[in-house]
Amino acid sequence: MRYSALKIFTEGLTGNKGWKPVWREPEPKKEYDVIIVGGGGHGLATAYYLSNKFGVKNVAVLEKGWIGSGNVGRNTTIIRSNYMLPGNEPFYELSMKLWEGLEQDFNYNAMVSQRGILNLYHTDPQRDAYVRRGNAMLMAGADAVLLDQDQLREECPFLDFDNARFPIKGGLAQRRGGTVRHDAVAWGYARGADAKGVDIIQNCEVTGFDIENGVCRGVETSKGSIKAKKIAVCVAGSSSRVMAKAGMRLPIESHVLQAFVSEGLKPVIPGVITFGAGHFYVSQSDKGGLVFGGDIDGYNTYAQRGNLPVVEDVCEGGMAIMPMIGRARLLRSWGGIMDMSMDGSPFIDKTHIEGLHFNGGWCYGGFKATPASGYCYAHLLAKGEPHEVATEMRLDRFERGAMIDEKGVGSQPNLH
Amino acid sequence: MIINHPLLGPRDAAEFYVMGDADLINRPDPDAEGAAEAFYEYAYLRDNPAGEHRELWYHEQGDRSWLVVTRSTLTHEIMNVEMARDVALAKGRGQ
Amino acid sequence: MTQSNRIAGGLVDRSKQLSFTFNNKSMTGYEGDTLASALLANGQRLVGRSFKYHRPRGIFSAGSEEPNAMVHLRRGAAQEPNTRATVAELFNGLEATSQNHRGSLEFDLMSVTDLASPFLSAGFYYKTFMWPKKFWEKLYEPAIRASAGLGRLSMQEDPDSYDKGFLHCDMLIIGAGPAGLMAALTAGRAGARVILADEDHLMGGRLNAETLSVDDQEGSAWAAAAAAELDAMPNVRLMTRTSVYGAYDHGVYGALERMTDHVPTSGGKPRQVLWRIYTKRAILTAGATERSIAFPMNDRPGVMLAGSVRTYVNRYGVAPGKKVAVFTNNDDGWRTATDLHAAGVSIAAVIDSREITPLAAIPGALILMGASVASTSGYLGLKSIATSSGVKIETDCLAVSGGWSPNVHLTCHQRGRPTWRDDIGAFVPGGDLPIGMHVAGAGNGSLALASSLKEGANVSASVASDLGFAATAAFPSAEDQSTDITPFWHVEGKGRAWIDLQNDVTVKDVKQSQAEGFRSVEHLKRYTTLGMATDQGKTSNVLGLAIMAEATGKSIPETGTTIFRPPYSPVPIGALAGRARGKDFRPFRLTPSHKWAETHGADFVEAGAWLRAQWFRKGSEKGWRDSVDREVEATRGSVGICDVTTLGKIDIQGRDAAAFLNKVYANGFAKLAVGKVRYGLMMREDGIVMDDGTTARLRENHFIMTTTTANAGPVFRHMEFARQCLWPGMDVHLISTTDGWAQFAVAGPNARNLLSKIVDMDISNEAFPFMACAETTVCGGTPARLFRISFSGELAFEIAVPARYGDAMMTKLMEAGEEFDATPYGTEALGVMRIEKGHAAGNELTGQTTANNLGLGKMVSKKKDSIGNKLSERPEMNREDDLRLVGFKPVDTSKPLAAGAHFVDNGKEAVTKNDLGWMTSVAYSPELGHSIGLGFLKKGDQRKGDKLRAVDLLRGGEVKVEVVSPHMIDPEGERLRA
Amino acid sequence: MPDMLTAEPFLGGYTLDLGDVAVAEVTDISIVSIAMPLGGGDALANAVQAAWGCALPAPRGTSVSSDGSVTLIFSTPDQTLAILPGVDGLAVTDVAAKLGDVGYYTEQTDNWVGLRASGAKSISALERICPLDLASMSVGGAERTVMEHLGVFIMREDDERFLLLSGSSSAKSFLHAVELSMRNVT
Repeated sequence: MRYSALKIFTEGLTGNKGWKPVWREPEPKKEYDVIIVGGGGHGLATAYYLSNKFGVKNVAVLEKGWIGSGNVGRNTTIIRSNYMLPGNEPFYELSMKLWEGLEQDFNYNAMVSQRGILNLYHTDPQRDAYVRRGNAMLMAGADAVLLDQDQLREECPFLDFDNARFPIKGGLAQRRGGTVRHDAVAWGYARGADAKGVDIIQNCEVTGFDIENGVCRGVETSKGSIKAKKIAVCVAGSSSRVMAKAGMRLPIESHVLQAFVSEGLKPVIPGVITFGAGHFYVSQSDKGGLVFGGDIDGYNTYAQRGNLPVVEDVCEGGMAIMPMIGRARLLRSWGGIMDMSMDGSPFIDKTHIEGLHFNGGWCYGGFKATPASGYCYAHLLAKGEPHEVATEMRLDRFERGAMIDEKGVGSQPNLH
Repeated sequence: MIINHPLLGPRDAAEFYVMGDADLINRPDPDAEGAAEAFYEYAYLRDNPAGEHRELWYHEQGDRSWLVVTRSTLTHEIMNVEMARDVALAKGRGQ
Repeated sequence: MTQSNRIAGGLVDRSKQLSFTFNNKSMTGYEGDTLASALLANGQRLVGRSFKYHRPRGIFSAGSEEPNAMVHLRRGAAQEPNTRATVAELFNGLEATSQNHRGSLEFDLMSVTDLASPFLSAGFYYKTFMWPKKFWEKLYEPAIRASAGLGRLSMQEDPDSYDKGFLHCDMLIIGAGPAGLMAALTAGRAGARVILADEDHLMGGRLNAETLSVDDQEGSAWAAAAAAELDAMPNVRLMTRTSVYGAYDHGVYGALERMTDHVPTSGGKPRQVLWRIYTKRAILTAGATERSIAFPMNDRPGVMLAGSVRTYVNRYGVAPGKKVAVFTNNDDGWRTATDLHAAGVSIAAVIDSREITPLAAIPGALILMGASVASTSGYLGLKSIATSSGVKIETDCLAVSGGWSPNVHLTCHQRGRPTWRDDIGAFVPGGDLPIGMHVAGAGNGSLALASSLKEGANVSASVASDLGFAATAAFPSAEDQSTDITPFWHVEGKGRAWIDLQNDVTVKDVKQSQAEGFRSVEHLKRYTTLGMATDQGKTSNVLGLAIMAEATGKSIPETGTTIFRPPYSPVPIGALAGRARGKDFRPFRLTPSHKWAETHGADFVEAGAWLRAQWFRKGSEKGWRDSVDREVEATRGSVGICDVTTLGKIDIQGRDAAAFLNKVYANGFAKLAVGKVRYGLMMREDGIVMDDGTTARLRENHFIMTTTTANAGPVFRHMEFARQCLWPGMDVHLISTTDGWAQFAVAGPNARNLLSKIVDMDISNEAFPFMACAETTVCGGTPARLFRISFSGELAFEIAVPARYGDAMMTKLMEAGEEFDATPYGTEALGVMRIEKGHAAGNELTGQTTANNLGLGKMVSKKKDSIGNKLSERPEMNREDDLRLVGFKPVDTSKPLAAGAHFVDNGKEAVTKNDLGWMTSVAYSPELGHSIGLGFLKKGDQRKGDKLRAVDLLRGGEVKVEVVSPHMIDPEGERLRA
Repeated sequence: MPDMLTAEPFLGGYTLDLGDVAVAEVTDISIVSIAMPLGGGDALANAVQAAWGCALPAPRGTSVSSDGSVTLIFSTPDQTLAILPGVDGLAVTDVAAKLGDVGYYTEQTDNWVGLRASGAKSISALERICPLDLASMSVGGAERTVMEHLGVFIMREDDERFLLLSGSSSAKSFLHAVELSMRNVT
């Protein structure tokens, strides 16, 4: 079913009774060319690009719960390609370009909204680091603008320029950054993959891998054994648990990132704003809620919930830069489980087990990466070699000493 | 969270700095065979269990002890708290 | 406007009349009113507009579950959006305005969206607004954003202050209704430390809203007496106006106490206090919330929850209508009819969906059993209803009861799942409560009064006994009113039937969601936005779930449950931030010479938590460069003084102190002589440089380590880890002395001449050579430490005195230096001189830097084991073509260099694949007379003399640079050894 | 020695009395940290007993010399903070001389600013910033914790009197935190 204004109009006139399921609910077949383990954003995007761009259509996506129940369903919806290191920046810029054409591509309005992202700086060394980063972005074909305090006052007059503990001196802006309606990304990819024949199987948990002599030939699931030529695990947040079933230990720890939304407000802030001297970033959703967050709680957890110190720390950061939000109320909090990797950067790679592939380690940056992650994973699965923008995202990089450490904090995941 | 410090009793986790897997105590012998591989695994690979996890917490705003806390990563329940120094000594670490 | 709907009775104080305005209309009410009860008393039924369709809406409930009656409270900077009129206590001079409409409340221009509602069904926006592509940000989205949202922020700084605090108790009791009061009395009498918190200003919960009696007293009187008894107990803390909003790990609860929201101004005191309550146990006695029934056009002002209607009558002495109808599926709904009748309010009809014998005869009221409401009329306020069988009833207030849902919210905060109870048609707390939490009363499904009181006492007695208190449960006498229910969720019929009033989610939306495959509860919520409004679905979630269950042909528990997340009710961001805003966001650390610097022209700069003098403005200097150039020239020309106290100082003592340093530093320390200082390079275990600094050996077993300012804490922690966890057999002890010693760098050719006048020892080059250290005195007896170290590259010393002498020391140094024109210098001049000398600092030590990158690879000793040694040997960290720290000068020396510029070879395009590195630090060197830079360059060590492009695309600049040695001044180090 | 430097208290000897609660800078103490050599606990304890007539303090506690002039605070499992009468210059020399070669000594006087909080509302004020259960803290009890991001030793000297030690570089911010707490409850 193609969506259009006309379709909405005709349905509206006939009582909205003609809408069909957005995806089928098939039973699993005995065998597929590719099985994607995990029906989150990245898994569904992988299925979409495999079936729509790489011609691989005999594909199943196995999801243990409901699709989109991973971090695509619980994040702060930000997209950006403002990375610094050559191992990352071209990849995220590919993602940004895919975002920009996504809705027309899959005929679903995911509300990709490029209202910009602004990283504030508060010291000269921080400005220098942003200049380094901004130049890296521009060299990779992304956009970046450095704003001084006067320009910032113009754009964000509500920031605390005059009384801040850490003075707001300027910012690095990426105008093409912004937000996307997160759930719609999962639904749009699912719909587009389903239309090409991909089987999306919900409530189907992978309980084991069928590995013999170093070759993976299928998976055991709560709905029986399923064979496949290639198995593609894509379960960020649960990566260690799932890959342990294949006997692998990963350079990953699971941590919770909390996020918050305020009550609905009339438009307050233009795009995404991040605090450079504390833990706070914020955007405003189309419904009017301020969507904000900060740092991970810091302890290993799979519990999808966090604790008060971080809630308070984040709100302190918010009040530190925009004290006009004091009377807005925090409405709801939630927690997502992050695959925190040892250098803060992800993996899209084959494993040492033939046929078994791994995509994970997205830390708290997985949402923005969804299109490129799906595209590059599909590329790896279809062609057997990494896409040119994902050549550094290898599992063996720590053994070689080729870390992609944007923050420079080393092998301690809770610091990334 | 509240951590029941072996010497000081229940303390708010806000007084602590958390570092991660207590396996970091088991720094490999740099002179042993395969030390390069052992150091790579030590520094980078983690069990990351869903369930009981032994982890290092530092009482930075307290008595500056490093503690080994055994905690569930599913419920956050804390089963045991030990002085990391005692754990290290028990593992035979010394000079 | 007169209080036309005020009737007799209630708990308001009629001797205290208060005036207030709503949309600038003056009205009056009484102390004890909420804004909602006062509005109803004044006959104001229309109070707001809905989120999506801008439908006219009135007051729906009498508590924090309110979805409709949200207003702007107060004016100007204090304007507070989305305040529920049902919980805002009335005060004299209160100003409220309605929100979410364009034009007046009565004639909202945005209500055209209501006419388009057939085209705005669930998820419509995912299917359109995609063409043309550019129109989304420019046209569609701004329009959507302007019409969405609810209240408006003032856009000014919140004028109130907030505070936080910590409380401790044996038992926290959440909710002071019948079960909560009994729980508190039981535990309090047993001697437990109890906190009883309730969001209301009046203890008693439903006892204040019902006509039920306890111990032969009116319920409200019994509650007041119980509260008074509790108040007199020293072991009990009563907290009214306090919402316990979240249950966190290990018995920590978050609570918000509203201190001044009920008075006109906060009078300079905190408006609200955010408490973290540490509990041994908690008893949740949070009561229950009534839910509605979905029937066509059930959203009109005047359609209210039945229990709330009688709250207004019984507690506030306000009749929400002149002629009230009741629509119920349970016995409790009948209490509204009987209570109102007893209070003299006319009852038009009682409509019960069940085919049972009427529970009461109500004179003048039509009693319809097995009936339901199928339509309503009255755009801005209810005028009449019609039943499924076509009976039309004139009424201005329809009291609806769809049953009561226990307030299980806090039981879900650690992801516990409630379980369904068919007999009461509601979810009750499941078995997986947060550890230490217990539940009692209506919140546990014990909806009737006597059982609620009893359960409160019993649960409390058992918890108190567990904690070692001798507690006995004693119960007052009370009746168990009937709460029988036959679930009935919605009425089929023409017209929209609302489930979620605020977000405008209707039965049709839920059915469409089912048809499109969004069948899991989470998909339903996300697709329709059900339960995502500011009331968090308190009145709508169960209803939505039930309708989804009907559509899928499953039972409610099979369909799923929704769980709740903190906070229970929304918490102001200002309160969660507390005091941490403006300059109080984080503490300041000040150097010992801060006061001196303030009075000598210093501009200060934030260096982490520290404030440091950045430069000292002198005389007619216009720009900072004038000051900095002068400070550098004066230092290199004669002598400069800089407060370097901020560098971390760690006192290291023990028999194994030297061996320990050998482990934590990459270079050797075992053989450092007593009285000497050595530069140390510290690595993380991953072989990346962590920090650098100098360490002095004062005595055989006593060292003083210095760290960079930024890493003082992390290095200390790292070394405690090494000491306790890696080498627990070493005798080594660490303690920070950073704050204890005021330390000053005295640098320049006249440094010795100056210091000789103050220091009580021979500091000639022979007696005290480069890299010497000593414990000494100054000024004839003040204890001091002296180090002959140099960051500036000049002949230099660092002199330290106990911090309380720091201010005097600074003054003394300046006095003694007067003859040499001694010049204080700040961090900027410090930075210039270190760049001239090629010393790495924060811009270079980014946590991504290897010793090789810094050109210090040879310092990493291969002869010993030290932290980071092994992993620094990995192949990618030892590539010959890796980045190296080198110096740069502009080919055209009149051009300034730019930090952050990237290096590209001449003739190559500035794209990622040609990226050779970047400029880390730049400065203007007064001595060299041009701009200089440090930077990381691929194969930099092999490219001295090469000319490259330094490209700053971001700021549109490009400079041709020449690669030079990083040691740009006095490369042989002759000055510092002089 | 006319030339010797003069000491300046970090808060200029600040005092504030709000009736129910008061705060004053403590300027008459010296502080020395005593570290216990590995395996040398008994020797140190004996020396302390001999010098001051008291034991080393237990966790969460203090120990007072027989003449009342020295208070020892448990600081870490192998370190004790000795609070002694204020002296010019360094106190560490005296302590080292008195106890001898049984410990490692570090001057700490200037690392800390001392505040004394007192009055009927001292707990009400301090509970705004202190996460510890002060009502349950016994007189003579001492703990280290964090208040408003600052590390603090807190010692209960009497029912309504607490000694607080926090980093001297952040003395002003610490005083501000304590004073604001007091103003917020009075």
